[in-house]
Amino acid sequence: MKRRLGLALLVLAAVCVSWVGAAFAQPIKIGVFEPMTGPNAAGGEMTVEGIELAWEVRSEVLGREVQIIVVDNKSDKVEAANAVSRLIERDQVVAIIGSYGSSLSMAAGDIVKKAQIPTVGCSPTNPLVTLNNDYYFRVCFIDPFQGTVMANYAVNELGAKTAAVIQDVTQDYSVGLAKYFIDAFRRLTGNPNSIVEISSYNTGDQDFTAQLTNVKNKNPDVIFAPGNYGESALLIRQARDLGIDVPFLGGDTWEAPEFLSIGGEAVEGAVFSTHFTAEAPVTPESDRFLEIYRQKYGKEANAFAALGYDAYMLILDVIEKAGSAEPQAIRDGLAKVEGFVGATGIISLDENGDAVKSAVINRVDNGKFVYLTTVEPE
Amino acid sequence: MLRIENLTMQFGGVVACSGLTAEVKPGQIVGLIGPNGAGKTTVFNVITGVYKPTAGRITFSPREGEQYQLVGLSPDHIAKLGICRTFQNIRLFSELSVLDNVFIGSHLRLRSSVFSSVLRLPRYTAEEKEHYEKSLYLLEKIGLQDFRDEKANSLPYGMQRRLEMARALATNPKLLLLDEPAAGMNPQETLELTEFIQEIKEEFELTVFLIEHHMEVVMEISEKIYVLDHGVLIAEGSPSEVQSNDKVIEAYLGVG
Amino acid sequence: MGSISLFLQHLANGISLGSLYALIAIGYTMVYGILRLINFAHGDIFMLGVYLTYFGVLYTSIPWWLVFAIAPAVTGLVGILLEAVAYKPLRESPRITILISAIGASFLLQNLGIVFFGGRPRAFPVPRILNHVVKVRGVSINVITFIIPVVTILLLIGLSYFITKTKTGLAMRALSRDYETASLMGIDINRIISITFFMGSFLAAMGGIMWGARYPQLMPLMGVMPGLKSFIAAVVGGIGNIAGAVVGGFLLGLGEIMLVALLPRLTGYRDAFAFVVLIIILLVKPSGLMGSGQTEKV
Amino acid sequence: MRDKQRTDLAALLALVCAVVALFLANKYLDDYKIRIINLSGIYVTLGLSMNLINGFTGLFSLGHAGFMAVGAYTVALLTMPISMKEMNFFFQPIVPWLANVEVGFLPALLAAGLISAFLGVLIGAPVLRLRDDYLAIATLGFAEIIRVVFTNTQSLTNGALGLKGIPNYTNIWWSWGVAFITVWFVTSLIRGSYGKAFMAIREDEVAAQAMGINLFKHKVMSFAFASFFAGVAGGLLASLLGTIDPNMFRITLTFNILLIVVLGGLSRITGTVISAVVVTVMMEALRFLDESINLGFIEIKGVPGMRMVVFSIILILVVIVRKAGLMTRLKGRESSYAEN
Repeated sequence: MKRRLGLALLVLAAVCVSWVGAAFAQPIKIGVFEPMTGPNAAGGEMTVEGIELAWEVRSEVLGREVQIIVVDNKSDKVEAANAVSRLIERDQVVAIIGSYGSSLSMAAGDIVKKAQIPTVGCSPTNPLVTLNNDYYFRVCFIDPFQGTVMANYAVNELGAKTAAVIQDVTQDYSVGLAKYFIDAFRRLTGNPNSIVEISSYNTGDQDFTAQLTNVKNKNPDVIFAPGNYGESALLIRQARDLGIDVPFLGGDTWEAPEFLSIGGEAVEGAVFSTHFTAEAPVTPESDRFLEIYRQKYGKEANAFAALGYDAYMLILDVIEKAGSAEPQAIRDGLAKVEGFVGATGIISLDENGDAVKSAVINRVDNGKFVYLTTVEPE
Repeated sequence: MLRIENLTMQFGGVVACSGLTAEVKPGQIVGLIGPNGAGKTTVFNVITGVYKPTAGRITFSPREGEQYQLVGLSPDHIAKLGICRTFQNIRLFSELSVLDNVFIGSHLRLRSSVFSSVLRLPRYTAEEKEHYEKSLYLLEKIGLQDFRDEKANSLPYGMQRRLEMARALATNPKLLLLDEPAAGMNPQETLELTEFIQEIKEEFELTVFLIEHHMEVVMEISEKIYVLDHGVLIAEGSPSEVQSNDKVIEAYLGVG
Repeated sequence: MGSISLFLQHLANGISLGSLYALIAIGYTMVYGILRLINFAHGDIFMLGVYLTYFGVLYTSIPWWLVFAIAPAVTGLVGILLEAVAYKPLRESPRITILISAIGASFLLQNLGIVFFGGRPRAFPVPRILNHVVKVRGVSINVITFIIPVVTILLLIGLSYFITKTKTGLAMRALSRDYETASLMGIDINRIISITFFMGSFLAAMGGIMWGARYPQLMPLMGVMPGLKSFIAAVVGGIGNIAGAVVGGFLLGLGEIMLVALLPRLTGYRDAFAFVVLIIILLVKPSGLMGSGQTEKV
Repeated sequence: MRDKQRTDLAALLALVCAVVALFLANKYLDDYKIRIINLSGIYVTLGLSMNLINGFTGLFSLGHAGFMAVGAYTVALLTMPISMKEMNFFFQPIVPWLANVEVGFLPALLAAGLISAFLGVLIGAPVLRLRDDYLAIATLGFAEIIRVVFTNTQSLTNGALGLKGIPNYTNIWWSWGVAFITVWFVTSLIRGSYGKAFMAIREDEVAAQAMGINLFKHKVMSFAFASFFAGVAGGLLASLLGTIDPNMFRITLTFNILLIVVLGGLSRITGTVISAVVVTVMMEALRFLDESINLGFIEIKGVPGMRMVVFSIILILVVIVRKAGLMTRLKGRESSYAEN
């Protein structure tokens, strides 16, 4: 009898200890849902590289271990919703990072809002992502800003009077940039007819000669062609083959090594806006990021890795300041972010949860992305 | 009942049937014979609307005072008018049960809509019951009542032939077209078949038009026989008339 | 740019795209002619051919022109394997069954591509001599655009010779006419089908290499759209008819380009064009422009 | 007679068990698992609707993604609050006749089904005389055309930007309620005279027509029912996700449903239901094949895409193993009604 009681006590004690211990030592879980397969895989991969790097740099906050859980959303909306739901329910994460691809982020929107789990997007630039959602934030600027920046550049720096736009009509990103570029370009030139041609293609298309021939016929000063780096590189190649030699302008998706390898000589001189450049580190954090990125991956960092890095660091910073890793505390902290020093710049989040920060303009020179200038938010 | 006038059917340059004129009177059993490749099945295919003839008229009058031009009508329309057939190379719904094969035969007489079928409204269930009873009756008639749940293609050949007939009967035809019903049967089965055809003809008040190679069958039951050779009608008349026709003998013996 | 040279430029673009469709459609139509089977995986075989060439050029010391011959041959072997695994066991089955197997095979190849080659695109190593621009009267043309139709036509001639003059070719034709008779005549059906798949896949890979040279971006899903469009080209020309496939390919390529050229407002609808053409052809003349109709024997 | 009563009783019992199970699941399971259960229900509906056309009627159609898209957009545009529409359509205003519409979920779902069915008839009428592979490719083409059109009609669908803020009406009761209705509908249809006529068409078109079955009418009917349920399922999916865009409705989606149908067995109702649930759950359960596995603090890099490789291999294996038997049903099941 005695022995049995002793045993029971022992068990009880063991349970208590492990329970209490667990409560203390339990890692803070941060979920990541990114496209690791499917058409958006490249972007997802780059982003996750940055997040993993950040985790290596800082894997502890408030004296607790931080764990990141990466789930593939397969570049698919249904899968993205499942992935996020799984992170919340099964893995009990306190915050989520993701996703490359605005439509995938939007699929997560309702779920994180309902579960009240704060989520930070790295690069979804569609304004709809954070709209009407108190739990969605992002560390990047949004399409309206980016489109306007490029129109400014075209008019003020290149002195363009006319422009043609070629958009990927299946990508919200491309359609969005195109729209804001067109509006701004018309406004800046004061000429409603300054956009001489608007042409469309679909993701996955490989032949753009017909569209380009039409564009060539209109003789624009510049061509704005935001889209996936693969399609864009092919497009520019074919444009050069057709004898189109005006500058091509694009957006942040062009910042991928494949843009250079697929585009080859043709993409020389292509100009695009992005979040970050390795050449002109904007903050001390940028230097640090660049250095460790080189160490770990043996190559130059890109904007998506930097944004992934920032998203993670931002969440940890908020947790530390709030002194709590409760989802609600993190959300409240995120809503108040002001002047966070990230690798991609000084980040402040506005009332929608969107980052207000500077954009960088890069150009392809000799097979490399070369920094041109920084554009501050208005 | 059925009048064929100047029927010509060409496939590309090949003439399968040329200038055929024939008539099937109500209540008759009429035979259509001829050597292989004479164009007999083509005639059936044209009557039932599978092919549209190159030229000619086919008039069908299921009842006194009713007349329909069959040329240009679709096979299902023709079936609804009251002509049903069997196939030379058996075409049963092979993966379906024996009973279902017959049951499907009565589908064209169904008046209820698809929604009353899904909701199983009384109107539909009453009809369905009637159709099943009739199907079972027909199965009994052909002696397949014990095989009703077997798959149609699991039956032996002779049974499949009979099943095809039961299926055709389920459509309530006025005119039944039988394409070589005795093919592949032994003499005993052939004899039974002959009796069976006569029996159903009486019971369902049918008119029968049949293609057959077994001369004993055709000669026994036909009131009138048409003989085709290379798509051309070479003889017509009563069994005895045809049997003694020189052209027919030539065609069959391959002389000339 | 004058309106004539504008038109000529569009024409050149259309011929260039069309000859690629034609090249892939030949293989499609060959396999269909023999097996009456839409080889859904044809587009993915095409993808495989491009990747094999890519690895051959970049990771072996074999000169590129030799790789351009070896890689399609290897792809041809994969085609034989594919047939043996996914189609041969089903030869007596209903067509729907084989079709599903074909879809499964296509899916498998795509996903194997993702697993082994990664989801990120790669740049196809285009040899210099295939890639420079010539200007003719204001019309810019990349040499590859000249090469592709030439390759297509050479392959077409070779193929016609093979089919009409060699014993195997004759057996193929017999097989495509009448399966049973052919086997009664003592034709080794399995061997002929294997050869057909080899050639079909070889041609797909050839088309892939040309495609890669013209549009130097490799992705595991790159075969889907070209595959579908080439199939449509084959149907337009009359499936089973090799000359028809070529005609269909050119028509489809020209049609796509001219749609954009003449109705620039509809550029976003360009991908739907091929399908619209397909449906119209199927409804108006299902046997295709150069095919002969077949009626079912009752 | 007894047979029929027994089957009905068994069905009723199964239904009661399922309802109780759903009730318990709804009460005790977390959102993630409930989401999977919801998806399973939607896939049951999709699988059965595809099986009706591909399995029972023998028409190989690959247009499901298109009909789902139509249903999804119908539900989205009809149920979205007016203010949400304004927010979504910040590029180009929505067409005026839709701007101020907001209806309940049930009428929206019905509208989704009816519009899909109408489109099914419209598309089916011309293409259903094609057979096998031609039909497959033509329907696939239609689905692609629908997607391309939806991508380009900015003021109707918001184009590539997609729609967000679709009210989340879909819950276990909706998704499985619709699934049960579909099961009942298809079962009842197939047991009746019309369903048998569909199967007759599958078995032999020439013979079916000779037996007086109007091929066109019956094929279009089957196609319309299938499109109806595909549309409803699309609507349920839209409301479950809360956001849609044209890119969701690609060929891959149709292939996923095809996978379910083939694994469950063409013309098999129970099989389809089971396979829909199993495949949906497996898709999630097999995630470990793709992702990095966390063993303590060491990560093993998973291979992205492995999951789909496994599924494709299963698909081919099933097809090869079942061969001709892919189409057959258990003997005698359907004819046990003879006695009533």
